[in-house]
Amino acid sequence: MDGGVIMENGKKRTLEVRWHGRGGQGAKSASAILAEVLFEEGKHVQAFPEYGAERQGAPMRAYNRVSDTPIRRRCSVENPNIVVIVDPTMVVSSNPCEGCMSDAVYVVNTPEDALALRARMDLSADAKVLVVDATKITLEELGQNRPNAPLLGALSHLFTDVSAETFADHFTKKMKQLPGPVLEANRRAILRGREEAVLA
Amino acid sequence: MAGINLKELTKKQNPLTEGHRMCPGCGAPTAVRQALMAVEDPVVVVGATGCLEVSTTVYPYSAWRVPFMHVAFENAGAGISGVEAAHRILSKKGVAKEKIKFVAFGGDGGTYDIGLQSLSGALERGHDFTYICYNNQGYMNTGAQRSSATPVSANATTSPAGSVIPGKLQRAKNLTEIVAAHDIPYVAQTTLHNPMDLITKVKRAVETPGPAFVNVLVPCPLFWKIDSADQMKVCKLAADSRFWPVYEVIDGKYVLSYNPKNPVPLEDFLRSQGRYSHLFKKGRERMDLVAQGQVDVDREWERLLKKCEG
Amino acid sequence: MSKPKCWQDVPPATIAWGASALDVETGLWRSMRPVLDENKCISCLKCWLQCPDSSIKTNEEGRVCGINMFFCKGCGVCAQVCPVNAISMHQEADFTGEKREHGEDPGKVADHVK
Amino acid sequence: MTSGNLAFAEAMRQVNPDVVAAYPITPSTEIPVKFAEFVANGQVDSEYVAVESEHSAITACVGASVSGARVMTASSANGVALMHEIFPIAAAFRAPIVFGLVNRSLGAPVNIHCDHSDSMPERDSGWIQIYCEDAQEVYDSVLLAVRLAEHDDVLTPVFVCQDGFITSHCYEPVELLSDESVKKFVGERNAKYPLLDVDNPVSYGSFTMSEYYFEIKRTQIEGMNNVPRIYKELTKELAEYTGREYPALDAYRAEDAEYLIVIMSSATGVVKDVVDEMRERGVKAGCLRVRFFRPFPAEDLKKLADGKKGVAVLDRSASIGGTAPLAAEVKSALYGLSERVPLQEYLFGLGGRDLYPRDAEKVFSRLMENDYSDTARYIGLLEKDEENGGN
Repeated sequence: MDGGVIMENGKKRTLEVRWHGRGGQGAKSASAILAEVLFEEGKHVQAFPEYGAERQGAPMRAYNRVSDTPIRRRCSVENPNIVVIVDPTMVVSSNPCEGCMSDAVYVVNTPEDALALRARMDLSADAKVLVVDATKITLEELGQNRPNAPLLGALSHLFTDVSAETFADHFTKKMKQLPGPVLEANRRAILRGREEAVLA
Repeated sequence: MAGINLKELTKKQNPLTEGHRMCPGCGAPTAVRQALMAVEDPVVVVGATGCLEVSTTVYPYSAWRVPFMHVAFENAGAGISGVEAAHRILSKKGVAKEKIKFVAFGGDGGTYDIGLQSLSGALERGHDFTYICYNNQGYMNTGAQRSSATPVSANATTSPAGSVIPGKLQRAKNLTEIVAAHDIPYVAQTTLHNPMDLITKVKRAVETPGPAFVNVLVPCPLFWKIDSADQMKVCKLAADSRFWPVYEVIDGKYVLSYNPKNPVPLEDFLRSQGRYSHLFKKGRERMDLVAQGQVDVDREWERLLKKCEG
Repeated sequence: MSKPKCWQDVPPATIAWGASALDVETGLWRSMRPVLDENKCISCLKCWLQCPDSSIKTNEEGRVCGINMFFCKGCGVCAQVCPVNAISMHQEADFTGEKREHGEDPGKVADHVK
Repeated sequence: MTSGNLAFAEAMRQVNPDVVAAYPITPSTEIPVKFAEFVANGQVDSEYVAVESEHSAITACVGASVSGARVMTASSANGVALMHEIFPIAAAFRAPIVFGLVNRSLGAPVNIHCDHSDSMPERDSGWIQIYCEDAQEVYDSVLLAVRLAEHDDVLTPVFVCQDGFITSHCYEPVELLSDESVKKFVGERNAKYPLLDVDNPVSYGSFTMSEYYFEIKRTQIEGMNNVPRIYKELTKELAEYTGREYPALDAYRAEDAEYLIVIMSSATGVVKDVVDEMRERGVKAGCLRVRFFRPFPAEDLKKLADGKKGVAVLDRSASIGGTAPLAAEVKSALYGLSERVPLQEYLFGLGGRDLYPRDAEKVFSRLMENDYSDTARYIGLLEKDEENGGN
């Protein structure tokens, strides 16, 4: 994907992200990793899931707030600017558009064609869809369905004031205890996520 | 035991409905369904706080077709005592039906640890109820913290397998024997290796007047780190390796329900679950702990056989 | 069963109506799906006995006649205990187009709380 | 002639509850002990469950109560504290349990005598709290509590509190009703969603996300809000049998008084005596005894305290680090008065120490001398006489 700026409104305002995933799929840790990455570039960040009776496979949600100014509010996110759908089977059932800003960007892990997906989700005119087949990428790079790394790569398009390298190097810097090849695979998965993301 | 006609059983509505929030492949709902399958009289269920209770009563929904009450974590025994006492007088007064069976469900945390005192009180007072412990060997609802039912060397989040301490150091408490020491009419221990075994044991427990106790080993796929489909396979290994002896104590008389013809080494059971994977890590194997585990299993088995002859 | 909309229509005490969870579509949890091959099935009921979610359907004569997709969580226990391999597991994604009856989404938090 | 404990037990015998689950603790032990005799001699039909701890006592009571049974029990001090976890659950289940709370100081140190440090921490549990002055009032209050707790608009468990030893063990004349009158007055319990109704199954004790917890609590608050109205009707109805009526706020010569002492339970007697003596000396003294601590009769108290020259509040329990419970309620009740009424807080009687007439006289005289201190004063405390007015 060309490096075009998607989010003009990324400036000087709190950006709110909502993740949709299933218990055990890593959406909660993905929101934490996103926060860590952005924190490295001086952003004020928050990452928190929706706590309740978490269960393996049960639909759940996690949230981020990202801002250039200190964040004080602690309530749940009601009108996200960015929605991330970790599990392709949840695109409809998770009711992703609920409360979203009209110009929200939906980052979706799915093999589906971006335009077809956009039609199926019947989004408002200035909403955007950023599609990446994260599952395929991680199966190829890591041998397991761990969609977080490619999704981070795709998300790097939305935080234009944070360099792609900061995203890509995150695992290598933060997860030193992991064996070299795994770190390398993660790095490739992030970069492929950034590369193969399709905007519609 | 009257023969159980499976076809007939499919007609009976189970006290536990669909729509509960247990994890896929969890052993607890399977245990509850099988336990109550062959109970003819109406049932009232009391639950201790735990996975089963939380997952079946997410307000405003309830996955119980029968009356259900949960009070707190440490008092399933006391709670059901109150219900059973109320029934004794209210049925005399004609306000409640004559024949109602009372069944309490608690996890190992709620039964071996925090709920032990109220269970012991209820047993000693001789209330007419059945207590079923769905034992997944850890506080799984809060994330696999260790309980006194967690087996030795198992990895649990409060007895983690570290480079210095290899998981839980203590052997699990033998609650079934502690309950048997209360000299109550019926005590049993089983798992999900053979549905008919559990179904008939609980039917007998419920139909035995006075207190009865059934300790059911149930796998937790998430924290035993097994595939959600492996529920019965792991239980069979538990029974066949004699890690979890399957037996009954009927009016004090010990009866072995299952004597595996060719028992499986404990190692096979341990290797089947990720919670023991630290014992088999390349280069840092702890076969000494595996061997000690086998010694424990064999010793407990001999002890049980003696009791069965006695 | 409709969710109470205000405190005035909350039933007294903390009571919930028996069996009200039958409205909850736990089938939304699946990422794998069991498929029953009726010709292979000998209706031994092993799957019915072991299913944690009571999702194996049986007919009047007590024979297995399908799997309830509204509730099935796709754990795969039925497939494993079946003695004749009449049940096979498939990716749920392969069935996305399928029409299905909808119930309350267990993951969805009521709007007044959001 | 009988004592507070035995009056409570006698009322229990006449009410003939379906289930009593209890555990012994001084000074309330006589209640379950006396009741066990009734059970053994077949004087009651109750199922008696002698449990292995107070925690199990209140839990068994909750189990029996939500099953549809009429349930009573009793305890004190650390026994009550051990039950703390279950009180809000009983209230949320709307289980109309009537609980004989025989006040005794909470450890440590261990002390078996009376103060209100065991019942006060339970004031936010959602239970109704009635504090009795003497054994007669205990007896009447049990009968009232059974009807109040089970009333459909209330459905809230009730603490009937009496002062340990001072009331529970003191022999004094108590007028008892006949068994028939009691049976007629209390009638039978008609439970709404009993657990034992297997044909209409319900689940108690759900897990509630933040979607409904707030609403369920609001329904409980509504039950408590209905208490004053329902209680007025019941105390009138009981008065037809006994000739005694017990308002939520016992105003003794308070309407025209200039100086008031606000107090609870058995120590009130001394204050009433001193009020009479001072009236003879031409001083307009009065006494307000708070009988209902939950729900607190703030409106009635505000009206009665309006325009007074001075008010003293005598708390028999401390809230270390904050304002004592009764004083906190009285001060907030008076907050709405257009004219500020000067008020002096006192702590007295912790650990069973008696209130004597000389203590009450000194309180009144300091009110009359307009001698107030911003901080609470202690009555009967052994204290070096510091310059800031000490005692």
